[in-house]
Amino acid sequence: MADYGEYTIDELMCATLAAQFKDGDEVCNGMASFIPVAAIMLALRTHAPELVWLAGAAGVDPRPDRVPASTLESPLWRDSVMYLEQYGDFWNYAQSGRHLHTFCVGAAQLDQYGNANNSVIGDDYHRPKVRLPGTAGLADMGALGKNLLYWNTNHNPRSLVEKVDFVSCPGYLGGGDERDKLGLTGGPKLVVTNLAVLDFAPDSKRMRLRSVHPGVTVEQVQEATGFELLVPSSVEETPKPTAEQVRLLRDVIDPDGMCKREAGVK
Amino acid sequence: MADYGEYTIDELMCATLAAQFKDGDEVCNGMASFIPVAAIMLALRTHAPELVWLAGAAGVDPRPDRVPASTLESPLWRDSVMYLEQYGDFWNYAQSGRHLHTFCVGAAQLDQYGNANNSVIGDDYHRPKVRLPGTAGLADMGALGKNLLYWNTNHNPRSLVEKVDFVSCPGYLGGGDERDKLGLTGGPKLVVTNLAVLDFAPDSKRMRLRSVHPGVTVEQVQEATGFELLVPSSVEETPKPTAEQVRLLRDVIDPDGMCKREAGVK
Amino acid sequence: MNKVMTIEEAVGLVSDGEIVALQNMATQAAPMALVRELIRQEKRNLGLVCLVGGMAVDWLSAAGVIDRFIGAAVSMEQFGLCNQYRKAVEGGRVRVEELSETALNARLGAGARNLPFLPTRGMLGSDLIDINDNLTLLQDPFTGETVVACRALVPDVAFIHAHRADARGNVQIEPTIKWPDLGIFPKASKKVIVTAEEIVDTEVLRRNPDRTVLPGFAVDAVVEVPYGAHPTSFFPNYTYDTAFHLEWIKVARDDEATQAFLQKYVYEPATQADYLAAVGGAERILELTR
Amino acid sequence: MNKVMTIEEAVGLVSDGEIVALQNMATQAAPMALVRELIRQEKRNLGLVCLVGGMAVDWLSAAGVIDRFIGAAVSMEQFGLCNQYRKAVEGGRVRVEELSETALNARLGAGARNLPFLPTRGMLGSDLIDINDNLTLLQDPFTGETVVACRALVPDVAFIHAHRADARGNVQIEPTIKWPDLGIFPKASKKVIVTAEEIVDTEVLRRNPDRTVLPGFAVDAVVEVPYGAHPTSFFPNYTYDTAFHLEWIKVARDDEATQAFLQKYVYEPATQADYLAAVGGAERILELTR
Repeated sequence: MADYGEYTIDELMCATLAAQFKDGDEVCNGMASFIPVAAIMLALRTHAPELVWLAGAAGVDPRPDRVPASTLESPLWRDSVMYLEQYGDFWNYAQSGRHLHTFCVGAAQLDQYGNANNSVIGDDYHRPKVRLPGTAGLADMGALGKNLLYWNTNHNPRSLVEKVDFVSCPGYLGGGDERDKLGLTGGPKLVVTNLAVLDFAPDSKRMRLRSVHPGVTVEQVQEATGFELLVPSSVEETPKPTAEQVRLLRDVIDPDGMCKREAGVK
Repeated sequence: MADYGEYTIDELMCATLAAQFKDGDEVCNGMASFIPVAAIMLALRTHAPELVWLAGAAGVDPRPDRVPASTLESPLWRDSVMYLEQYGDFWNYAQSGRHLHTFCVGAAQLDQYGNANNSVIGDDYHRPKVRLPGTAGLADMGALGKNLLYWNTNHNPRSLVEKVDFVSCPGYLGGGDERDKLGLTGGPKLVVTNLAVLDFAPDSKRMRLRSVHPGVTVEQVQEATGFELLVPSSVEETPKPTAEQVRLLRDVIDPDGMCKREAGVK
Repeated sequence: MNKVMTIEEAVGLVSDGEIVALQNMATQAAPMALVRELIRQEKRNLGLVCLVGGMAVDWLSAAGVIDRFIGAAVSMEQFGLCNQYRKAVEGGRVRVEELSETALNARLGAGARNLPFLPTRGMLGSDLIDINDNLTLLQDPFTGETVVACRALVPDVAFIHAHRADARGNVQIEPTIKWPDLGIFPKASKKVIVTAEEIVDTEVLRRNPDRTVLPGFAVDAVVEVPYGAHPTSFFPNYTYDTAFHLEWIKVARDDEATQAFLQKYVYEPATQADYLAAVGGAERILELTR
Repeated sequence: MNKVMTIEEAVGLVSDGEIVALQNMATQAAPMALVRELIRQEKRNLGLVCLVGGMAVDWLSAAGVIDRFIGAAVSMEQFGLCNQYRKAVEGGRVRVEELSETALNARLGAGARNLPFLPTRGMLGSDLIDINDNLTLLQDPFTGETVVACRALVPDVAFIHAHRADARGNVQIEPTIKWPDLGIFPKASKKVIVTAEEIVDTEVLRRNPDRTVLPGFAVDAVVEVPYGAHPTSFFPNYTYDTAFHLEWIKVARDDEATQAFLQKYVYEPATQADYLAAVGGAERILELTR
């Protein structure tokens, strides 16, 4: 019999993200988002059966039999109850202020104030050292009052940087009340990485260590981070996924190991 | 055998409006528009087989078997090739500047500069003597560069007035270049009534007699009009509908006589 | 979340003074059972939003439910003008904010997307702009051209009638002509109340997800009301009731006859079955569904 | 009016320097036959509009067809980044106007409705506004709130792939997920060129008018191209070609291998049948349609 007490880092990240979804919330996923998709599927099968899932911003309440090879292709929206059209449906609901309050997002660079960069590495926007994929819906989500949950399977000083090269998506800008002054509500709430869970201090809006994953030290997290983290006097340990969560993820939700591949778990 | 050399006024009006549609034009009809609908159906069966009809702004290229009891209800859009949605489809195409250049419209009041009123009779907009149905799409069509063809089955001094009580839809405003100055293109091109066909003088934009219907005199038209018409030195007679047009209208297109009812033909 | 309610509960979500966006056209697809319930519950000082309003506007005017109308037109098409509405406007009891269709779409589109305004080029040159505080001229910041800025409108509640819904509020329509209001009214409104010809299991909807027009998360109440659009049409299920429209047109000229009519068809029938019996029962229904 | 053309004639409607709005997502529903024809006809200095661009953007960059990209993202999702596009941008050969999705929708929505601009609240606080002359901050005339005005964008031509069309240009899609670009790209563009899996008689479309997404009057050219979206997916007909994507990902790292790839799959196959033979013929097609 399989031992579900053992877990892999993708499983811990899925469980941690899943815990952020409240029953009845509306959530959606973007492309190449295997861990968020598995987290949604896990929440639906555990504490949040009434979670509303807009799969790939296109299929409402689908029932894929497992995490598919793409989080923006057909097997994902099997048995949907509705097909959303992006221009007239999805973005209307996303902008309304009445729906879709929480988003799981990834970024090539995230800085100490939660500003995100998916645009360019380098100083010259028009002659970048690296052209990244682009902001997609991120620049909207960051400005439209959403709660952003960042996830990062590779916590290192190049992905968590002191200052992003380019603000594709506003976090707390220079910190303090800079975001408020622009009239922007919402913003980055949590960062879930392969090493730790982080949030933002209420006043300074600087990134703060909230919990370290089992077996990871505060020093290791700080070392893997490109700026000085706020570290509370006592840092908790991130809860491990339960045996039932591991079983569901491994045997039911992601038997093909898409999340493991995404997290670099061999 | 029926005598199709005789015709009724609704048939003449249908034939006159039909002649305005060029093959390949895109046209639509609103509610309670039996004569325009019959004119479209006539044009499709005669000189304009490729006329694109957006029936009731909702059904594309339908094939109703006859003019139905309502020009905004189901039998009208039988066999449509597409259903247009008003918010996302119809008004996008109507506003684009690339489509739908000609509209047949009616108005409770039309004045000497082609301004139209479907809003209120009386001086006080908020306490009117008569509350009319409302501008509907007319205030759009008058501002969006469309060519407007007004039709009026009851040419009299109360429907053709010197100055409308309220401008629901701009024509040439005070005349001359007033419309141009607002940057508005298009505008009223033709007025087809039960007595005559009228247009607008190129410079002054005053309403001008273009042709009188057979058996109607210039004096009769002037008498039935609430302002002084421009009358060219020679006024032509409106062409009669052909026997084939009358046959089509009477036997095929409008066997229930909806247009006759609309025109008050007993 | 189960959103199925009685019609009394659903209309109980509407408070006096609120703005109701009502799906309907001259003779099409109006959620008339909800309209009757508004009258039965004696709602007052409601605002009503319609693209084109028909008999519902007349009834709500006659019953003193509404004190303002926001929309593009009011008419019962081939049956004529709405005389009780006319009288209420002419008497100053109902105030009209008359908008062109693109302007109404712009106000509601802004409301739906949480934007303070949207522009249109419609209505320029008309007298409709000056008399309306929700419209103002604006220069395009790029070209300097003039457009009409239309202030966001967020109705408190939208009333929709549909072919079927599930208990979670997912709403489907049959592949027929698209009701003009469905594209924007429910998206712009804070709450959405839906009557459906039938409530079905969600599995039924999953067979044709392309026919689902409103997702359950954007719907607040679902009520099963067969023939809930009578006397307006609801294709492909039934057509408009010509005799009933003609009867209304006749009585609406007279206030006393109007109140007697409302008594008979609105106040007295306690249920939808009672109402259908009052309008002619099975025989009339069969005529309309032919 | 018969709008059926050969693919050579249809792409001949595009002139150097124009802006092409291309339906596609990371691995979905791209009119790839039209993309290959753009390359074969050696178009130059085209602008390309995508919500999210995939392999097509890579090919058009590698072949030197485009010199600017307007859109929200470029990626082949699980297959990785578009390296030829990256290289072209990093080398200054392709200039990027990066827009958030609501901003792209606003620019195109304004283009579609002949408005000079539309506003969004998206992107506020990002660095994307200052570097873009097509965006500017604007105060709402009613409340004074700040929005981002997005200048109208009217692409010269939209490329769409669909399940079926008739000769008059009426276009249908099967009841499957809605391609993200279909809602606005063709409405915003001056010309619309459609490839369809099959061209059918208009009578076939009339059986399911609810599936028609583009009216013939808004379409300029129709070309029948079975498997015209290969190697991207086109559900429910076929899925994306994983092996082909992996092959491209590998060669795209090397310019010489890239040109050999384009030679083999783009320049050499004279017809769609030749192309399908080159990518693996009936055997490969059967795999993708399982």
